[in-house]
Amino acid sequence: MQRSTLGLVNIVSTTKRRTIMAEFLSLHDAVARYVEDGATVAMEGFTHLIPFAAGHEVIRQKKRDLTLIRMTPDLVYDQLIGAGCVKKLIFSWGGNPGVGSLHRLRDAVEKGWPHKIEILEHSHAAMACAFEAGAAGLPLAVLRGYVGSELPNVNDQIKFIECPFTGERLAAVPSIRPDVSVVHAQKADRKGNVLVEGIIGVQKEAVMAAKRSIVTVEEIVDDLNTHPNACVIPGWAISAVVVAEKGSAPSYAHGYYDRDNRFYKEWDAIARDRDAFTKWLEENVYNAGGQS
Amino acid sequence: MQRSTLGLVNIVSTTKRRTIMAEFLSLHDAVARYVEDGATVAMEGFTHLIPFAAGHEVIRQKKRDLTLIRMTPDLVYDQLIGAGCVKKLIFSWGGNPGVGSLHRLRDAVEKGWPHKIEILEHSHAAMACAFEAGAAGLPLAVLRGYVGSELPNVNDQIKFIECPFTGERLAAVPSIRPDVSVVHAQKADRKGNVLVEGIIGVQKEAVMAAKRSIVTVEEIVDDLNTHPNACVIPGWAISAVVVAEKGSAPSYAHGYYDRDNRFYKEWDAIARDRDAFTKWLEENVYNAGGQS
Amino acid sequence: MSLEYTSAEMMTVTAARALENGMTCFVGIGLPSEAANLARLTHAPEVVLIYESGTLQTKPDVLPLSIGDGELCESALTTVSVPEMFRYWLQGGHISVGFLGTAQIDRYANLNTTLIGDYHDPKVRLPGGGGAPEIATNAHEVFITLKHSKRTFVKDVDFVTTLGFGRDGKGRDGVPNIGKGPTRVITDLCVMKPDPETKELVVVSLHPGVSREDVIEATGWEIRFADQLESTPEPSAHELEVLRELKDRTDRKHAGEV
Amino acid sequence: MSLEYTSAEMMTVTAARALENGMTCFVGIGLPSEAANLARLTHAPEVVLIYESGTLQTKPDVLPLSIGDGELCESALTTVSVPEMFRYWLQGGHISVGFLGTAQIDRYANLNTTLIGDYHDPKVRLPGGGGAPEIATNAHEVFITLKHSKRTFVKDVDFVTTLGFGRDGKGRDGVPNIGKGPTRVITDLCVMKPDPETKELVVVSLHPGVSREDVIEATGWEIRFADQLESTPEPSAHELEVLRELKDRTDRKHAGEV
Repeated sequence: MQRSTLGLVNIVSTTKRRTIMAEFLSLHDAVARYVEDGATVAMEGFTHLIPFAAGHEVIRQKKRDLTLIRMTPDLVYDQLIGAGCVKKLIFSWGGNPGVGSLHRLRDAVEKGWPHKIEILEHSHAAMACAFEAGAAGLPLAVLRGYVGSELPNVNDQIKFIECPFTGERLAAVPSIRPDVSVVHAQKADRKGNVLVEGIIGVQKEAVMAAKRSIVTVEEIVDDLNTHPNACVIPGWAISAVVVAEKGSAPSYAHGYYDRDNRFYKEWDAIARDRDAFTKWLEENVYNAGGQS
Repeated sequence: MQRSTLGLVNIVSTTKRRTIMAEFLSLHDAVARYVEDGATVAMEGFTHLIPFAAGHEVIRQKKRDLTLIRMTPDLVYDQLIGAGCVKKLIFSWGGNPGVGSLHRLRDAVEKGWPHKIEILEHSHAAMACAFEAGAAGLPLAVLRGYVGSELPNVNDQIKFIECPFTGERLAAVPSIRPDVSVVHAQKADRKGNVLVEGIIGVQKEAVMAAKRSIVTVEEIVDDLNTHPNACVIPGWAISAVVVAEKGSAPSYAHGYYDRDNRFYKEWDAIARDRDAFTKWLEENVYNAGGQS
Repeated sequence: MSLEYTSAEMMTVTAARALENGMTCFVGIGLPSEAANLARLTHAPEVVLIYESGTLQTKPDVLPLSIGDGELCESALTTVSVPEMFRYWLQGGHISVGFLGTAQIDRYANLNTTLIGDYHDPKVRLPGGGGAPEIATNAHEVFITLKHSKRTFVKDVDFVTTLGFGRDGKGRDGVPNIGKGPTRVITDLCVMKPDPETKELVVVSLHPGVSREDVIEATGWEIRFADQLESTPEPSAHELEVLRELKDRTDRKHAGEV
Repeated sequence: MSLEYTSAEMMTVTAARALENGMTCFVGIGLPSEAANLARLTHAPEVVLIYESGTLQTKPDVLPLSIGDGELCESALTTVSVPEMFRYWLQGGHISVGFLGTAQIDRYANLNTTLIGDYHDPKVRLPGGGGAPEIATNAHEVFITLKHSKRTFVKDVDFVTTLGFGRDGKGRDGVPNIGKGPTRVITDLCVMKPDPETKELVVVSLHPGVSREDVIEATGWEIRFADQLESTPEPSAHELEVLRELKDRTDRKHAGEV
């Protein structure tokens, strides 16, 4: 009778296995424990709170064959792709925001450097709904989407269903359920409860949709000291909480530091050239201790 | 070319019709303008912020043949039903919370007093999803629900669909799209932007799912003075904002006044008896000016 | 030393003991709420209580009268919308125990909170399903607590509002992504668990001073008893003290005295 | 008095003028964002700007580099999650105008931001769809702004990322719950609108100093001109001043000087 018949996404607190609070781990240990070669990983943060420190740790630990999910791959996935960690990318907008291309992504897709990667692309609306459906434990998301777009021709995960009440044709996509999600947030309390504030993106959905989750934070505080309806993720819904100060730079943390727009512009030149990129990676990631 | 082909739920700001901000109206005028006989009306607020003042105004204006939607009918719908305003009730839990029955609802269903009403009942999960889907402009909500329940036998609006990705059988219900939604909130600023705080229920969803909406508030302030991710409904997504001080009593307004649990208990005796109820209604609603 | 306590107190204390630190419990109003808060105030301070009003990890000082009293929000870690509560937290698989009361329960632990009699011509119209239908299927397991009587414990419920194990005990067989269902029923007379094979409720423990005959007389079907029938441990003085103080505080608050 | 201005400034000012007080505008990053904020800082202070990052009714002091710069959140009425933004606000029907840029556009105003060449062996891989596919169908109407060239204005886009009127101009016919689609395209040379019948883009207004030949040479299909071809009004001194100050503030901020 103790055998669980439960196949739900999130394996939390059953009578056999309980989590009172998230475990506090070092960045090294959290990535070593939860990001396995071949895993499906979502590192989220919509422009804001992008988990760069964790991404760099994944590069340092030379994780391979990852399927990376992210609405906006941004620089962090450009770096992971260029470093050779990635087998497949699931995304909806792959540019350097306001600047131009992600040259490492393009080099991988167009020229196969450092190796060819598979891509599966969606629209933002579909990915946002797919994260939402993953958090809600559903196998699919339904949206009024992809009307007239040719994306369904190149993404066989996009299907269409008929509403049983109105007959309307609606798009359906599989929900997103990563093996592990990694997000950055402002702060956690001593039980691992996490506050995300400002542009909250799909952070909460990413954590709740995943089997395991790592949340890096700027600091640990005694009291989150927040308002009743803040975006707080309870510690018992998180696998590991990691302190990573400036953990989202050159992205930003609302209330802590600004987006380094200058670096985003400089990245264009760095990433355009394989050698310049390799040198940057060497200096700023491989040889950059635990944090970067 | 100006003919809109758009059939979406919320008719806001098209090039032909624009709303810069909600209109400030008296309670009388808002109800008179937007709650028509025969309309489908959702008055929401999950235990907290129940729009009693607006409900009483609907009774005073002797609106008839309303289809009322509400997850928890609570005392406000008991009163509307007893007052003869209601043709049909769509709900998911019809009790006096922590006390017992809603006697006016029971009297209408069991004995047809003051007249027989139709009921259509759901579970909370289905109604919450149906409000959410209504806010999202979708015709249906999909949930893992009603498994093994006999509610689908008595509610023909509950259907089942097959997930095109996993084959799982999931429940589907039509989204909720009221003609008008009425909610109460703490405060509005001078542009009609509204702050809802505390137990936020399905308030925002109710407003966004409806064709028209009335929001009653405790007060108008210069500045909502709130945090980045508060539950704020922009004035341009609301039809009318109405000042109704103590507008949710005997329910409550977080930060303003507490739930009158004693009255909820007293209601049991009042509502049990048709004469006691009629007398209460006379004294506390019909003869109670604009506010009550 | 023998303690004096009522059968209602015995029920609440026994129900409270079913909860443990680290469980996330989706709490029904009334008896489940009383038991869950007693657990939190005694042996399980780290039990996570969640109410369908959106209040996550709440620690009320007095028992809420409704599922959405202000006390629940004020003492919660955070409060989310009701759609989020049902979608992300319950359906998302984050609830280890759904703790429910009911008006009627049958031998397969199906619950009826809809009505007595015929649906289209009810003898007694009950409040309806509320959160229960999906709590019972989406929580990893379900505890049920209610007073024992022939009126409440019936062979077949008039209406299956909420699935226990179905009208034949096989209602969960082969259903994907469904919780274990009711794993214990706690009454003022005894504790019952479903038979591992047939899923029929079986008495596994009698409360002190309660006889088999008492249970048989209060149950609307031929109730079975476990071979190893146990005696439920008595409430401790501490549990009774905490429970009585909690109820006193609650009564004073709801009478408007505080 | 004749003002000096660039063709890029002419484009931005003309695009800005398309917005009016009381519109809710879902703003794309880059040129649309520049135009939308110019509108807000000049003739349309009450235009409601919404970015897909979740920032509702935002009033940034400098132009964001990304769609989610901190400035957008700090000056917003409120900030919601990205799923809420796409579900409640866009799909829920609250957006009057979607304001988009693009890499390629064709004669039926279909947009390509996916790639040049063949999908499985791209010559140039572009960023992808982002919010555009659903903005274009769920907003009540769509404005598009981009620089005019034979490379960007092509007869048929390599890939329809985002629906204009489809490859035959009939892509919206009979589709329920869909917006009007692109109602104007603003370039550095002219303003185009879809023909009411065929939906093919037609030049309705030439910017000062631009000839029909300039437009013909910069367009990858046999572009048509309206019978009543208008001349786009020049930017005012005030508009140019506000735009230049906005861009200066922005450049200084993004260079890290502020």
